[in-house]
Amino acid sequence: AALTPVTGSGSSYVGPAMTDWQNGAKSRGIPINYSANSSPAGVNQFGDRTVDFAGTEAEVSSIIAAGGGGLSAQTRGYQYVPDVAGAIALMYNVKDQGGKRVDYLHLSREVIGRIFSRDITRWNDPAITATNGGKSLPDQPITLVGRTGQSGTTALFYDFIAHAAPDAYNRFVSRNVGNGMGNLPAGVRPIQLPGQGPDAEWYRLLADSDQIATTMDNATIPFSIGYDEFAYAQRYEVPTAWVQNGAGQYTQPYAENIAAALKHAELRPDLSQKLDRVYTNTDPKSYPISAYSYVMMPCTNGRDTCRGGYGDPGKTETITAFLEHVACDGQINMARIGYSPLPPNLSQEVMNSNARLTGQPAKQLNADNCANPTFRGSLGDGAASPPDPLVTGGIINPDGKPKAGTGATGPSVSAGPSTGPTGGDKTATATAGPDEESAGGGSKNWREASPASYDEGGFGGFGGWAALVLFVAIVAPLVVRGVIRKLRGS
Amino acid sequence: MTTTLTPPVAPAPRKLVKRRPSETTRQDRFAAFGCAVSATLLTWFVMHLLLDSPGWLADLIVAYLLYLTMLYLVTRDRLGKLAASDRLVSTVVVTGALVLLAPLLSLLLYIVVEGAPYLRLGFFTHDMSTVAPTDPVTETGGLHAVIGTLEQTALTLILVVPLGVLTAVFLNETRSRFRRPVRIMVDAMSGLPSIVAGLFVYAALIIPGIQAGVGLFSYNGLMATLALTMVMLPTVTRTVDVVLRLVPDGLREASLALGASRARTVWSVVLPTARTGVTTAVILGIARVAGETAPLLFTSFGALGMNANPFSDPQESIPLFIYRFIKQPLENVQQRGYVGALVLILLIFGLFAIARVVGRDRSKRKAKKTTVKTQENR
Amino acid sequence: MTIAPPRPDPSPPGAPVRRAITEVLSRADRAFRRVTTGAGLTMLAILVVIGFFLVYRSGPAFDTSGFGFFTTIRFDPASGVLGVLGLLYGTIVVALIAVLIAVPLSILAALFITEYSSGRIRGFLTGLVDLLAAIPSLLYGLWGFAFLGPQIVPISLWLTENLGWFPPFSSKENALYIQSMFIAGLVVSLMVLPITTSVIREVFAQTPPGEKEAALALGSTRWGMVKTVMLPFGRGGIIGGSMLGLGRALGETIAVSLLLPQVPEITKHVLQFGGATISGFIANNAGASGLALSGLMAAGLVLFVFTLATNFTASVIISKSRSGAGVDA
Amino acid sequence: MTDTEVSYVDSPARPLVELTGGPPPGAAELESREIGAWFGDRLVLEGVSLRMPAKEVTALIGPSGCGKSTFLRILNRMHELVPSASLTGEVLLDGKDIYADGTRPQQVRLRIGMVFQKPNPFPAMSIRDNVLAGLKLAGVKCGDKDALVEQSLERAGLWREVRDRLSSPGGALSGGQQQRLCIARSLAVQPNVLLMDEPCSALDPTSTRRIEQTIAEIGHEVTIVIVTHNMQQAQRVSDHCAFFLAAENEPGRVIEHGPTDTIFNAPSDERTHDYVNGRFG
Amino acid sequence: MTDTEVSYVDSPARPLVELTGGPPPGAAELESREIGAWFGDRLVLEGVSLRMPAKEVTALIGPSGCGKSTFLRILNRMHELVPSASLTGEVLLDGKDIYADGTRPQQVRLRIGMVFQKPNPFPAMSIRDNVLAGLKLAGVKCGDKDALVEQSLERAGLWREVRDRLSSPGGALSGGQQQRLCIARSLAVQPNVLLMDEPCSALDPTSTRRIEQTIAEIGHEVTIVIVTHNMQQAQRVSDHCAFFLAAENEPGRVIEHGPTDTIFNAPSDERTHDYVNGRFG
Ligand SMILES: Nc1ncnc2c1ncn2[C@@H]1O[C@H](COP(=O)(O)OP(=O)(O)OP(=O)(O)O)[C@@H](O)[C@H]1O
Ligand SMILES: Nc1ncnc2c1ncn2[C@@H]1O[C@H](COP(=O)(O)OP(=O)(O)OP(=O)(O)O)[C@@H](O)[C@H]1O
Ligand SMILES: [Mg+2]
Ligand SMILES: [Mg+2]
Repeated sequence: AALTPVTGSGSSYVGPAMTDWQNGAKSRGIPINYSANSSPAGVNQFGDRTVDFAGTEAEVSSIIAAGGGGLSAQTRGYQYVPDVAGAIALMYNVKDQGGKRVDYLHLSREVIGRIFSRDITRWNDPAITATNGGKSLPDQPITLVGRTGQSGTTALFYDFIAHAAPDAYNRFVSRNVGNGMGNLPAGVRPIQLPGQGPDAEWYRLLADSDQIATTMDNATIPFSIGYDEFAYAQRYEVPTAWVQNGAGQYTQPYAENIAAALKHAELRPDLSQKLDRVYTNTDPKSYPISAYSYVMMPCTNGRDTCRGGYGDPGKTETITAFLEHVACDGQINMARIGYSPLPPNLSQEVMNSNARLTGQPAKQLNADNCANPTFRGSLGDGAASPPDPLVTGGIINPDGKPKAGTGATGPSVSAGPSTGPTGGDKTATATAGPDEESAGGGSKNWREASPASYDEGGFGGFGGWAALVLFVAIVAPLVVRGVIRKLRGS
Repeated sequence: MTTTLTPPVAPAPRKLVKRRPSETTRQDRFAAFGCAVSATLLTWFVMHLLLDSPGWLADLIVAYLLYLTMLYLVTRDRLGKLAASDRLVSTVVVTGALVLLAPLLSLLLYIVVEGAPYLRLGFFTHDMSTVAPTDPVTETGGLHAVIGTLEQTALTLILVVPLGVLTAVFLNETRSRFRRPVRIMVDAMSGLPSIVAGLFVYAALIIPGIQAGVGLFSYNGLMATLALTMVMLPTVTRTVDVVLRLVPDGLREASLALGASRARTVWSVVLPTARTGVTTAVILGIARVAGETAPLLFTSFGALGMNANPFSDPQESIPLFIYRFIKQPLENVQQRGYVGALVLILLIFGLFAIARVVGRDRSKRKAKKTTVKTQENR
Repeated sequence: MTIAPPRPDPSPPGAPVRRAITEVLSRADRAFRRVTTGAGLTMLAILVVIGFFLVYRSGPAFDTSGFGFFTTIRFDPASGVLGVLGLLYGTIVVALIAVLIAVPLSILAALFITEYSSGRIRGFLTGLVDLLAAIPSLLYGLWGFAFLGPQIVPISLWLTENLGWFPPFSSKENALYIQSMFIAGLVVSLMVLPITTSVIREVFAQTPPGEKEAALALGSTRWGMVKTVMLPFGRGGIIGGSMLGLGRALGETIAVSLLLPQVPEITKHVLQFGGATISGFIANNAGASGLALSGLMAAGLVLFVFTLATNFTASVIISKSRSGAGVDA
Repeated sequence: MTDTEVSYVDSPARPLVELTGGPPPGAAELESREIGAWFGDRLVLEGVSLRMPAKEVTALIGPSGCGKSTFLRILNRMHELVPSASLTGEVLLDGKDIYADGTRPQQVRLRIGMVFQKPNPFPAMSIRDNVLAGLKLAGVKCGDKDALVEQSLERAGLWREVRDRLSSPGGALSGGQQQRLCIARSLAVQPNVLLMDEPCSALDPTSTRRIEQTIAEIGHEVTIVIVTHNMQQAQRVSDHCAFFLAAENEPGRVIEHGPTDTIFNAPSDERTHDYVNGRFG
Repeated sequence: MTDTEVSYVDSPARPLVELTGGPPPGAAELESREIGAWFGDRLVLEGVSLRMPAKEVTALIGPSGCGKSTFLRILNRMHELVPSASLTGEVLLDGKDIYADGTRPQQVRLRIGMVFQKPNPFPAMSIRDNVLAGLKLAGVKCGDKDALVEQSLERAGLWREVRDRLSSPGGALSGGQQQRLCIARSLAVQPNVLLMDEPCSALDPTSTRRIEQTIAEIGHEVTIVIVTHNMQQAQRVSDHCAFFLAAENEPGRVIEHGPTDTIFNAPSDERTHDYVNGRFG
């Protein structure tokens, strides 16, 4: 049967993943269109019924609290469907006493919570010194960097903050009720940061994730720390903080760490995520600030918020097929492009969501009918984390406890064998290779199955010459024409 | 008083030597060169040896100011105050023109450097629907975006050209009492922010359209066209208006004096005469519209795959293509955006080249006319 | 062939009566008039529809805030506070900075094109100015953020340190100099340059050659001629061109949305981080719905009216100036 | 009036090519009665009554700004194209008022052709199309267009020079040729009267002489009214002459009119005498 | 040469107001040697050698387009303002080539004033400022500006008419007054030579006569070169006359020159005879 094209819009965070999924879907004849602008926009458009599904990290309640709409989505009815896991990294730009850019920052969850609630406001705060091998940073105020306007990333990050340092967070929120964050009911997280007031003085808001990463990369904001999707940190090789997890270990948000953390993710009845136990996960590998991104789509039964599916059965067919692709084959590449694949239980939840839309029994996924690498205990390419410089430098123990007697000297930048996440990336790729093999072992890898129409392209391999040829193609006729005219004229 | 006239010089068979007296003498050029050298050295001395220079931009500014001062003083000493201020202003004016050049070149260079190494002819032969984010940049396919841009621009033209030209004719060739309000409205419309035009189409047409299930009023190329029309219409109308004003009244009178009606005069004389100018105006309008991004986000929506039908389903265009990729966290995906930007620039260059060729004949004629005019004025 | 009867002439000699000239229109002429008037009125209609739509959609916002919409700095739908003042302030400041930078440069460029260059260079520059106008705003924004911004920071620093006593340049300790209205204005000025340059150039080109030659024949230098003849003559055009540029700067969208934090506030320090403009703010929050969207529409309406007023003033000034130069876009 | 030495017109006696929808054949007499003209509220012309006999050349002379052009433009209803312009009086074309109610200006202008000071061929058209422009613009039909083009260009004395390049653009000719092209264009619709407003003042001496010869030739077939600043030219080409003068802050008036010889050699008004003898103007 | 009936100049014998930085006092002789001129690649003037004696009036006559204006503009280096223009030959001002290397055109133009066909006062300036414009523009200093204004206006025959409204704008005068204002403006810097390009052709008879009288007066103090189309005017105002002519597609040349009487009454060239008697042009 011909599938009706389906459109979605929303989160820019899942943009690259959506591109990958759309490609995969296309190779199976599933017509999907996704336009990445922002989570709230997606939810609103979904509510206005101008798109068929939304991609979002922010929840409807947060959007309503921010006064930016969301009500229409309630009217239409929705369910959240997790589609991929990711993590928020802390990028920072701090110079130590010697004027060298610090690249080893280690922070505990509580300290992060207090920093972003503006409870800790200076870099030489003892709480920060304590987690960095006892060496204190300069006595400078902390400038925070975040996203302007409404953003799903802000929602995720402040959910973490709310759990990491509840008191400081609550004070922060109540201080800023009238400053643009909105009046937040209990359990509802802000999607927007204060634009004014004393706290806003120290918050630098930038238009998008890319700007945050570039700014941190250029070190234009001195003594600052900001939150951003980890993929941007990798792209610009910006120093990101090591975050202490429930086991006391310091980790960075590589796929394996995200996956480890999200093993403890719980889903509320509406499938929205409850991450309390992720933040406190005691798996030594877990990275606490991990979360899922959702697809928001209608449903016919099984939830309070379900108010009916699509009028067009063709759309139902398309989107269920698409989500099935997302749940399984779609996860193969995720670790490689900066996400972490869904764990099996959530892949199964995707199928359950489909069932809620169609009213049919859910398909049960297993390692044989689903190519999601997590079904085989792997994460795909690019999943492993680099070693901790403070550990390799012998300043703290692998369990996160400071080594006795090293506090006085403190770490030096060159202490670690790798000076940034990239170095580790390479090892990660190397070790992850075999996993990838097993994941794509059968014909499951859709990429392998798709016709390699563009492989050589027929034209490849002459670099910037293409531009030149094009330019000449445009200019040459004009020149020839001019010459001919001149000759004729004289 | 009778011997006032020189005896005629013997007409020797000589070859006439053209002289083209120039305002600047060799001494002037020497002085300028000397000032430039000494300003450079002084800057280096002051900024780098005495002070800690904050950067090349500051150096440049200081050197420039020093050069101006020296040039002024030297010229004043040689030729007096008036000549000195003249020289000063000439220098400033020339720099002003260069300053105009600098950002453009810098911008172009930036985009070419980022985009050119990855541009392949393959860009024009396939779309993005089979290209994964992890694929190399050279695999980028933009056919769907190019087709979308071409179709949307063509549709925009179909809407804008008749309406714009007719309105310009209305403003120029009739004596209606609505001329003034219309002219004000055209002016006002050119101040309509493009994002508002996009929002208008989205909120007034697309939302009700999709809810009512009217296929034509949903995300598609046509809706983008409508938004672009609102952006382009005033620009084209105003430029055509100016071009029509340039048509000499003598031609209109000649036509009327031959017994032509107003309509015939416009159709057979005014518009053909202004044709090249109108074409140039339209092409420049296209160039501007081809790069509009804001109003497209909510109207044509964008797509990864080919959609050659502008009347249904989302359609990509080059600006959307750029916008989609240029901010993403993967390096190769970002570079796809720059490849798109390069193609857009090339497209605009191409349009400009065409506009220049089309407009050249007109400028030649105009040049002739102006010489005739200056002759008369003497 | 009858000779028309001589018409009685009731008026006394010396005060002849004017004849009414009746013009009988042919069918083609009537159709012509209808079609062109139709086109003109369509234009009117489009604008009126947009205007009405904006008014209609912004109704709820005005209901919520009343007149306070114009006096409130904050735009905060979360707490039900809608105000356009902060946005309008940023819009105007950015536009003014843009115009203040663009106009002197435009005058110089226009002077160069009309007076100081010849033949080929003149054509090249004229084309270049048009080309500058066609470069997409998005690219300007990217370039401004990634390339220009960092270059400007040291200059902002320097200005703050040395001209801090001058209010717009004064700054707090630990202030940040990226994403300032100054940088945004600088980038917008590049987008304004083409229009102001072409208007001013056109006016300069219309300076009566007789007056120019008169000045030169008196032994004036070129600058003397420019000062006594061209600048006074072009004054109307310069003012009008600046206003037109202002109109364009007010509406600039994508680039500004990337170059400013888009937080509505009144930042006195133009070199310092902060600021928002109406169109940029709309672009950044375009996904809103409900009251927020209505507030954005209201802000759009304010901008629309504001630009309308600016453009209108510009065309009045240009048409009143001695040059009577055409306004072209 | 001087006679032409060389005839540039090849066959003046040949019957004209037939047109349908054009003006009635033959020359017509033009007469103005008590013409006055305003621009806005400024009266620039007053009480001009003048008869311009058929098949003869009438010259209008006078210093700058005295209203000659205005008068000429009133004669074929071009005056009303100026938004603020108004007028009084009557203009009779073969006895019929061209300003009568219900008269269509197009019809009037088709019968009364006009040639302007500055040659203004249509730059977007070829020479041939320029000649035929009047037909196309006024909706006149012609069976044999080629013959009409040849005949009109011959009458304007331009045929020999351009017959090989009829399809090159009209703007590519020299000034004098352009002016003759404009004359040919006016002649193509076979008007009854031809008005000329300083047709030679933008031209070089040679071209001027050429045009004067053309005028002399066609002056036997159509009524011609010509404005000129050049006394010698007026003497050379015209049969009748009218001298216009406007005192300071007064409207222009006809001071004297009559046969050219009389005006130049035995004027009755002193101002005329002064003017034709170059005392002023 | 006619003599003036009424002297409009109140005190021609009074010594001139002193200037510093202006041209050297007195009239100067101007001489052109083998001047040729091009516009682009088109030669419009060839082999013009002419001596214009100090304190006399030389008239340049000839039909339109023969290069009179071009020649006049070469005499004070205005020619080079046209982008495509070039020239050959020498122009000697009191024996010194004004085109010599290192000579600044501003200096030349300060010594050789110019009055144009269309009056072109600076419309935004007051009458007084218009007169003083030359000083300001050329950087000439003057101790007693009021005296200079009065004297210049007197020499141009305008003082009586405008002395009560020196601060009203220059554009508010009538055409003839504007032209005299332009003459006053040129005279204010006390040039050695004054060039006039058809100064009366845009004026009414009364103003024309006024200006001719002015020329006659100042002709005793500065060297004047005047272009005119009006034979009578040339006869009335000039001491010497040069007749320019350009054959078709040929550059303009001086056909004949000499004292005005000779040129008009006993020309040696037939073409001159034809021209001055109105046979063509
Ligand atoms: N369009 C117009 N609007 C207002 N006044 C005008 C207009 N055209 C002409 N005039 C005025 O009408 C008067 C007569 O002008 P007209 O052009 O008829 O004179 P003319 O005799 O043809 O002069 P010339 O010999 O210079 O061509 C002049 O004073 C002129 O200023
Ligand atoms: N700016 C110019 N560019 C090109 N050709 C020019 C220019 N000015 C004048 N000419 C040409 O040079 C020739 C001489 O012109 P010039 O103006 O000197 O003649 P003139 O004798 O002053 O004529 P008129 O009596 O009409 O003023 C003419 O053929 C003219 O076409
Ligand atoms: Mg006239
Ligand atoms: Mg001349």
